[in-house]
Amino acid sequence: ACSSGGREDSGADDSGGGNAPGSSGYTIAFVTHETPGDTFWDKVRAGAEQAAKDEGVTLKYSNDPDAGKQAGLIQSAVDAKVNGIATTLVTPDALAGAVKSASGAGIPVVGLNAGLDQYRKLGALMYFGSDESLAGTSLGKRIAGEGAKHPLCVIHQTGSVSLESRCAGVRSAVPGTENLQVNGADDSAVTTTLQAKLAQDKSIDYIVTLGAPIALDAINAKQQASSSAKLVTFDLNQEMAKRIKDGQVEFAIDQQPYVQGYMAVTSLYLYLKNGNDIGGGGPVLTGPSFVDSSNIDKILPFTEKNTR
Amino acid sequence: MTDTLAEHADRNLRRGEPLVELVGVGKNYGPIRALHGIDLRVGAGEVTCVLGDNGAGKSTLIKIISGLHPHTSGRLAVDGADRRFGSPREALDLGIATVYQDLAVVPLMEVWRNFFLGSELVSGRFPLAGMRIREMRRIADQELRKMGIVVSDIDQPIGTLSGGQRQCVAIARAVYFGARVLILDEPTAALGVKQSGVVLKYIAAARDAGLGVVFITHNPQHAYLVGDHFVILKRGATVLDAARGSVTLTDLTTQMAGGDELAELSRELERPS
Amino acid sequence: MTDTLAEHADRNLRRGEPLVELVGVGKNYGPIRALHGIDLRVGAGEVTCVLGDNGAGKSTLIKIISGLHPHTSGRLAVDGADRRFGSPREALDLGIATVYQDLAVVPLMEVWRNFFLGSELVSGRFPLAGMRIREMRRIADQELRKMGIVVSDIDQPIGTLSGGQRQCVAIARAVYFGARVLILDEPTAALGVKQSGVVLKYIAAARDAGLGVVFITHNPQHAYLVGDHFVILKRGATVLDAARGSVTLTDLTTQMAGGDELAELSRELERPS
Amino acid sequence: MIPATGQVAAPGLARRRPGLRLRALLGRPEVGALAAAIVIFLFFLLVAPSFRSAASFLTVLYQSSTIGIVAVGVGLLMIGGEFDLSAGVVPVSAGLVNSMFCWYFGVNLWVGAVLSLVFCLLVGFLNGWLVMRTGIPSFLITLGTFFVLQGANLGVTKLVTGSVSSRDISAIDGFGSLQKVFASSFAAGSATVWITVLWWVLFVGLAAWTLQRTRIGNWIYAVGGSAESARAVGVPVVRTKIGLFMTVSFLGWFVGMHSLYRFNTLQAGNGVGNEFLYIIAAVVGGTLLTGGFGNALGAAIGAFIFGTTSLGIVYAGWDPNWFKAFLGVMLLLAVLVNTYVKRLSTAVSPREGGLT
Amino acid sequence: MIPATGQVAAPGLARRRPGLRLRALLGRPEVGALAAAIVIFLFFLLVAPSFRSAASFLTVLYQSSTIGIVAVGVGLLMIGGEFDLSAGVVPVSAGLVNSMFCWYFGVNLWVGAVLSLVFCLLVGFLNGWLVMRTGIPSFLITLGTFFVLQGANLGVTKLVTGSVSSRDISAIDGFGSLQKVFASSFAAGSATVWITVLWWVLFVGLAAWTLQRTRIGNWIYAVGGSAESARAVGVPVVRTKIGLFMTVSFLGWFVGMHSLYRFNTLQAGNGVGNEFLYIIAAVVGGTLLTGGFGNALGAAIGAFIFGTTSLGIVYAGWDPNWFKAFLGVMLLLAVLVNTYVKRLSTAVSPREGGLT
Ligand SMILES: Nc1ncnc2c1ncn2[C@@H]1O[C@H](COP(=O)(O)OP(=O)(O)OP(=O)(O)O)[C@@H](O)[C@H]1O
Ligand SMILES: Nc1ncnc2c1ncn2[C@@H]1O[C@H](COP(=O)(O)OP(=O)(O)OP(=O)(O)O)[C@@H](O)[C@H]1O
Ligand SMILES: [Mg+2]
Ligand SMILES: [Mg+2]
Repeated sequence: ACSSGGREDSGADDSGGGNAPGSSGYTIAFVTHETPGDTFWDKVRAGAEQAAKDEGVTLKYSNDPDAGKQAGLIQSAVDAKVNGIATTLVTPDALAGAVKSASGAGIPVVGLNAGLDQYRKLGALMYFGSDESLAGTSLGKRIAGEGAKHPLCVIHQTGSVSLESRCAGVRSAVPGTENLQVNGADDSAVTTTLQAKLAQDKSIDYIVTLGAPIALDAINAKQQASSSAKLVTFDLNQEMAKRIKDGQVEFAIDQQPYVQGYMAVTSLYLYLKNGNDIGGGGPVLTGPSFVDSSNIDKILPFTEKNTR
Repeated sequence: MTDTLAEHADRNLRRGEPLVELVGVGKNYGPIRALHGIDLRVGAGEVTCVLGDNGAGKSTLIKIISGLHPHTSGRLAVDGADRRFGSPREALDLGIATVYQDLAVVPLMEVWRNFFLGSELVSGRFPLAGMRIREMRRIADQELRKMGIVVSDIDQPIGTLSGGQRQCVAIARAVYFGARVLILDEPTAALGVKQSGVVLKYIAAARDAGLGVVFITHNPQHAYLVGDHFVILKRGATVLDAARGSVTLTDLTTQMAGGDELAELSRELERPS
Repeated sequence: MTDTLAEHADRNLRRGEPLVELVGVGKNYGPIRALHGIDLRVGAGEVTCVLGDNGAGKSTLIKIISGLHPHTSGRLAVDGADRRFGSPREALDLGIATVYQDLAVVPLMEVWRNFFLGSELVSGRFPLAGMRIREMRRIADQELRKMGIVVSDIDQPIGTLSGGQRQCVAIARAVYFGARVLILDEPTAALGVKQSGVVLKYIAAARDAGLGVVFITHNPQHAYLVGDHFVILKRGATVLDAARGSVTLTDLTTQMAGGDELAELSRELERPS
Repeated sequence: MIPATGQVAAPGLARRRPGLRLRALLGRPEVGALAAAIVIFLFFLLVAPSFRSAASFLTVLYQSSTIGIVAVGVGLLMIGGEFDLSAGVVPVSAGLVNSMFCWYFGVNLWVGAVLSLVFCLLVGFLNGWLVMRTGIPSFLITLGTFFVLQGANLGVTKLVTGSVSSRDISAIDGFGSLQKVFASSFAAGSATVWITVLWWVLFVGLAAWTLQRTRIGNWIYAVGGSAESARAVGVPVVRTKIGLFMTVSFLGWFVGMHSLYRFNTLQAGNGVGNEFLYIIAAVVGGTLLTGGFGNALGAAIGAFIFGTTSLGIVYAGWDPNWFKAFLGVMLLLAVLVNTYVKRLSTAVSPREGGLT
Repeated sequence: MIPATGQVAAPGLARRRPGLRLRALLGRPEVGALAAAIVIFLFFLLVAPSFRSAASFLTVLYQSSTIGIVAVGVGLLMIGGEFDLSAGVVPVSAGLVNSMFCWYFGVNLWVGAVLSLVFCLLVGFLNGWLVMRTGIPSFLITLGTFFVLQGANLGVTKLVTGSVSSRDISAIDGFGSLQKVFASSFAAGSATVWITVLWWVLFVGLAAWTLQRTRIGNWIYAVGGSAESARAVGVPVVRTKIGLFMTVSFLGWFVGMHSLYRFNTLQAGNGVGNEFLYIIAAVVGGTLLTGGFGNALGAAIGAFIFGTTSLGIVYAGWDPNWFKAFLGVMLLLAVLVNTYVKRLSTAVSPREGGLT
């Protein structure tokens, strides 16, 4: 390399190891409500793929943010006669029919990421994840403890159930919470909208972003508006971890998406192979865990590998 | 098709009775004054020829009578009752059919659909009643043949016909649906000698069947062959309004061209043959 | 504008020299055979008139010469060299200018922009060089005035002009840009007597300036006034190809109408005046 | 009277030549689309083993029907020369009106369904009326409606239920019967047939009949091909166009009812972007964007192509990161096949024809 | 020669009447849009106290410029009678190509920027070439490109960086100078002026000049107004249209460079939906969807209206749940004002004119 700052050759593929793909003979469908290109889901998927590799499972990942279409994806997995289905349950009522048809066809279903309260009712066997409103509440409690009066919760996707419940969680702990809609597909739009909001309401003391890329835009906006509001966020990525390290972001709340993906696949594998039930009949919580200056040094290297 | 005319003509028409009357009619397109103070009377069994230079306002005049544009001043009476058409449908429903200068055809639609557009034959009164397609295709083909036009496929989009063929479709349509008044805006412009002759015969036949005809043309000979009444427009105003008895073809030509141009032209361009 | 013609004409034209030659040219539109086996010769200083019924293929023929549609069989030579035009630009670049039957104007654009479209006057060679707008407006206005057309605003969209006014713009444009060959498809169809006369004079002037002219018309009188050579088409094939010397106006009319229709018509429609 | 000279004409020329009938068939706008659909379908049969089952086929049909029902309306509207961008959110609004009204006031769901129908027809009427009244392009008017409905969906839902999705209504009276009508399914062998597929077939048939065989169809082509000419010959342009807008919102209402009674709850933010899919389906099926040309069956086939492609990629198990890229290539492929087949059959495309 | 009789004509009639000059001014397509922009702007000045500062105004300008730069190109293209749906993701592709190429191979960012430019121009060329070559509507062709690019953005990024966003490139050579060109800002009193605003002004000026004063502008109007007529009089239709597509992707590249050098990293999934905003801006600014009519300044004002509205609602502090509803109402308002002002000035709208 004749210029600095680029890729560093890391040599070995660090996700190595594992069995030959499909050596276990199991095919698992993994269905999420990801909006394509989201760093959070990228990690869920990375975890799932690593597990599939480790256990020799063939993984079929698919996603659609529209509840009806997600149900369709589950249905097509049933049509394809997969051995197990892992799915997010962010809109349990809408997915109930599809999940039931899977159970009816004798295909085990595992829930992840969202649907803590309803997964049993739908007939899913196990659950790995945090709970959006629980995560929101814990974040809210923490900033309330730090004296937050008027946080701004930034929703980057209109009408998203999971984002709305995060904000609702924050509000349940800090009643002064205000929501803001931004166009998450456009960084400059996010930045200017935040900038405008900060100019409009000087009393905002905390900015709560719901995704790591949005937090990076929020840093820009804060600078532009010379606001002294503190910035906290959901989810992690590499860039954001660095911002925690240099103190521009107070903390991030992490529900360990990699673990959600990894465990969902692994639990299905174990259930199919060995009849195991992980969690002992209850949900397995992967978060919320806080990432702040106290533990960032430990976590930073993992974010670079896209596993946290 | 001349028989078509006789068949479709309103039976209550009586020769000489005024069908359409315009008094002091004017029309502005925004800032542009296209017509002002026009008086015109279309009588049953009479052919009123409207002549005039390009841009004189002839098309504007007939657009008012056919309901395409409302007039901005003056009054328009049909069968003695004052009217102000909101749409061409209202005029059509009074039996006033028009051949527009730009033909008003829908290029992508089949010939027969264009022929019957707006006046389709249906097999029932409910909205989704089927059209009598076979009959419509037959009639369209037949009426076109009467004009000497044989399209190779009555199902081809009208946009693929030649200019004259399209003109013929528009004329045939108006003749077929015009029951009381027939308005023709330069119908023979794109036509060959033979087709022009057919159109002139239609006009005569319409007159004989008792219809009122408004005939716009640039050809004084054509006008004089069939006209009962001549109106010459110039820059939006009437400059001549005369009955057949009071003008000769030469008068007409002179008035229109502002001097007997064509004769002079023949002389000017004269060359050995 | 006759002076325009003399000014713009190519100085190397010599009377009688063949400019455009068609040998056995044919054209199919998909399944429809519009033309076949057409021979035509356009000589410098000569007017070739193409006549024929509606749908005979006249427009198709001139579209081939002007480069709008390529021919599907036969050969086309310009100045002796075989050509197969890929676009009208190529024909224009050889000094062949055309008035299309549907005029080829862009309705929403200003009159002067339409006049100069494709041949704009620019003040430099780089792509973003400004146009000499004032000059273009002046010339467009002037050339239209020469035809007796005074548009109230040379900046108004051409779509708001009357049919005849639009026709005049298209003719004025072709005359202005035609340096060697002028092709006119029914140029007088929408025109009044006065304007028709002007156009015929242009044709004569173009001939006298040494241009080759192809003149399509339905009016045998008009054709005979200026033509040196007459070609009659019928259903896509040539049925008559004669020099001025060998036909009379009556022959021509007879041939075109399939019988001297107009005279007969006059008799048929005859009425007291 | 005078025997018209013109009557003497070469006999038989207007008779259709033997080749013409086949050509006419091939020239129909939907034939190219059909060929494209078959090519795409065979392709996925080849590459995706799990695609080769009746169950998969029916899932594809179901998916296509949910797009296709509205797409047929949008296709008609586009043939009539107008756009409707609000078509994506109307189904959600329809469902929300029904669901929240009944949940809030605790009345029978049938009441809400009728109310919601009236609401949707009103939206369609308003779209059409504003377009015709103001002369503003429908693209802008319905863009406005789209935004207003999208905002209202969210705002009202939050106001009424406190969250961004409607409440579960499966316990309210009338649910069972409404579900039967809008969202039932029955088994056909190992596969499930959803009733929307049947409704879809019905609506397509109705639309095809209307377009080809009724005067209203004639008017639709005419107002799209040249509204001024249509008006000049007496076609009721305003009524026709308003009717088309109302048809689209009626079909939107229908799909909204299906979603509601299939999923019990609705997310207020959904539906955005679907308006686009409807337009895509119609255009892939051969509808001209500028109006005046197209076909109900074509729009249906367009929806089927879209459904097949988007699920086919899933069945084939291709990397979802590349999903859109595959989708794009498949769409282009479909359009190319469509165009190629049409070229084979006619020389004059509507793009070339018309002028000169 | 023969003195043409026609020369004798009422003198002075072609002179413009006194009222005409004002009317002509009012009749320009951008005047209505300008009036609408002023109304909307004043409205927010009135209702939103925090809107009344230079800083806010400049924020609005910045936001408008990021939409407006591409919108001007899209406006030109639409005047030329075509659509480009890939315009939304091209900026992201541009940034990703630059960023990932340089990061992966560790070369100077200028190299990547040039490479990315070439890439974008190629995309534009391909769009145009395919549209002209196949005769398929640009809506479909660019829809294909849109999907393909969207998928490739995600797929390639994942492949290269292992995640769905590009890596931080701020340490690579050339970053500083590129940032100066594409993403610098300077203080003007208490406010920040972003360089994109200046670029925007430049591009709008250039586009306006081209449209009004050059032969290329003439050709653009002509190919959009009637491609067949334009071809018949010798306008190079194919070259003109391909050039327009390339202009759009050039401007897309430019905005992509801005995002990259302002934000260092790019999300591979971004940009989707922006193609729509560009079209909205152009249409709100008075561009005719069917081509042949419109104006560069209009498109810029359209972008400004959109920027003002979307930020104004935030400055006003209105309920964010209703955001889209407000946006819809404001857009409709803008369009209504626009149409009303145009009506005042001319009787013939392009919708009515033309035929008959
Ligand atoms: N684009 C096209 N597609 C299919 N057929 C066409 C097309 N253009 C013309 N035709 C057919 O070719 C034949 C000749 O048409 P053309 O326009 O050359 O006639 P014309 O002699 O100019 O007639 P007119 O005097 O009426 O203008 C007609 O039968 C017409 O239907
Ligand atoms: N829609 C319109 N908007 C503005 N001006 C118009 C419109 N239609 C016609 N005009 C103007 O009105 C005048 C009369 O036009 P009209 O079409 O009635 O003339 P015409 O007598 O039919 O001419 P021609 O013989 O050439 O057809 C012309 O100056 C024309 O420019
Ligand atoms: Mg006229
Ligand atoms: Mg012709």
